[in-house]
Amino acid sequence: MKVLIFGAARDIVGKQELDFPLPSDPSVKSFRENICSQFPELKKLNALAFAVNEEYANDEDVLKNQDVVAIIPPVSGG
Amino acid sequence: MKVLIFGAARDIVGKQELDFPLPSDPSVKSFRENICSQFPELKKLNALAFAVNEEYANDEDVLKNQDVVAIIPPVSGG
Amino acid sequence: MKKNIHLSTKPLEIQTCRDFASGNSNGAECIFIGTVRNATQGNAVHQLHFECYESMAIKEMEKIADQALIKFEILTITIHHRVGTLAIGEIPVIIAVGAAHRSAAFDACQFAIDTLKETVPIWKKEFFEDGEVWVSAHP
Amino acid sequence: MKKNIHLSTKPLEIQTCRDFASGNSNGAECIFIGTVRNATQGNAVHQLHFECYESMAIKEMEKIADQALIKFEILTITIHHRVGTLAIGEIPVIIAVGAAHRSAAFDACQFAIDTLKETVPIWKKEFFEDGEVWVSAHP
Repeated sequence: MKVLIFGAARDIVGKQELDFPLPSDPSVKSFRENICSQFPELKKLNALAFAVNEEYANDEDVLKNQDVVAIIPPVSGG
Repeated sequence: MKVLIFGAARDIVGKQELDFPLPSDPSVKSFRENICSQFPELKKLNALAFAVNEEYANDEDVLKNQDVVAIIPPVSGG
Repeated sequence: MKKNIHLSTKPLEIQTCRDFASGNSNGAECIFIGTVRNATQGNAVHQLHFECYESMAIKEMEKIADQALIKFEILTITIHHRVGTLAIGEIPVIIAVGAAHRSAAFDACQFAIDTLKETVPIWKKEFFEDGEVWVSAHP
Repeated sequence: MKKNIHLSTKPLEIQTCRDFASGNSNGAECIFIGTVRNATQGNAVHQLHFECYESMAIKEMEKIADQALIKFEILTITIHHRVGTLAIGEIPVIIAVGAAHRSAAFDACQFAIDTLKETVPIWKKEFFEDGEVWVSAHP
């Protein structure tokens, strides 16, 4: 899976983009747990949302290999 | 008293300005009654407010000869 | 300058209002712009004419600005009103509010236009193809 | 044109937003302008940097405009957001709403900026004399 990383999360991961293996349980929740265990600083953010193919995703949504996942720290536009 | 007349009221009275005698009871209420009996069409307006020396007046306010009274039909600015 | 009040026979300018409303402590500006609509209750409006009781209108606009500065956490307020004859699309009124935070800017701007329409001695006559009418004057 | 959405690295222009928002059926326009404040919680801000997830940010801004057009009796809505580095006083966001009546214009404009700040994937970093911070990222 292609993973895009923005803002404070990008500073933690150190990269704007990652190739990440599809979790054996391919839910967003499982992806969240995997990425947070690899980069524990992500847990210190106020909140962490995920988008799949440019739409906000729920924990129970199922990921596929060709999905583009985005890690979305608290937004602060405007 | 100098009386200024605006908007729909001016169209009824036919003048922008009148000299009007101080009523024997010099209240705004009494002035209202006098001016409305002289120009009965004023009673057909949605509302009629009065200002004395550029401030909105109440019925019980007392008029003096040197006051400038304004007849204020419903405002519609903006 | 905290407030700026203006009655004008010339076209109103948004940038002029913003220049008064903006400042480096502002994070938010809310601007209300009234425009002359091409119809009222289905009747085509050709033009509008605004007349005012100038000295009192300015006093009442000043009162609105003062009240807004007390009631809401805002930094600046500008109220400009046009008088005379206006064509469709022209601007009778601009209210610009500057504040540190947006909700105060919205609330003060809405308070100012709502109050202006209730208290400021300005009268609008609408011209239709077949006549003219003082707005809100008659039931 | 009912809605106009724009993400730009160049300075935003109020007149451009008004040009989209205005029309002869409008009687009211409400414009919200965000500006870069010179301080946050007492700390002097030198500049801001906005980054965005561009394709998704545009989708989310489109959604806000569509929702506003459904929820409120408005005729037009324009949402322009700036990205990149901004100095004090510069404009990160302009939202302009045109409507026949003012309360819908105010409500839709406030809805749009409130929702934008909750949903649109744009991130703001504040630069102080002694450091920088992603706004709202950490408790």
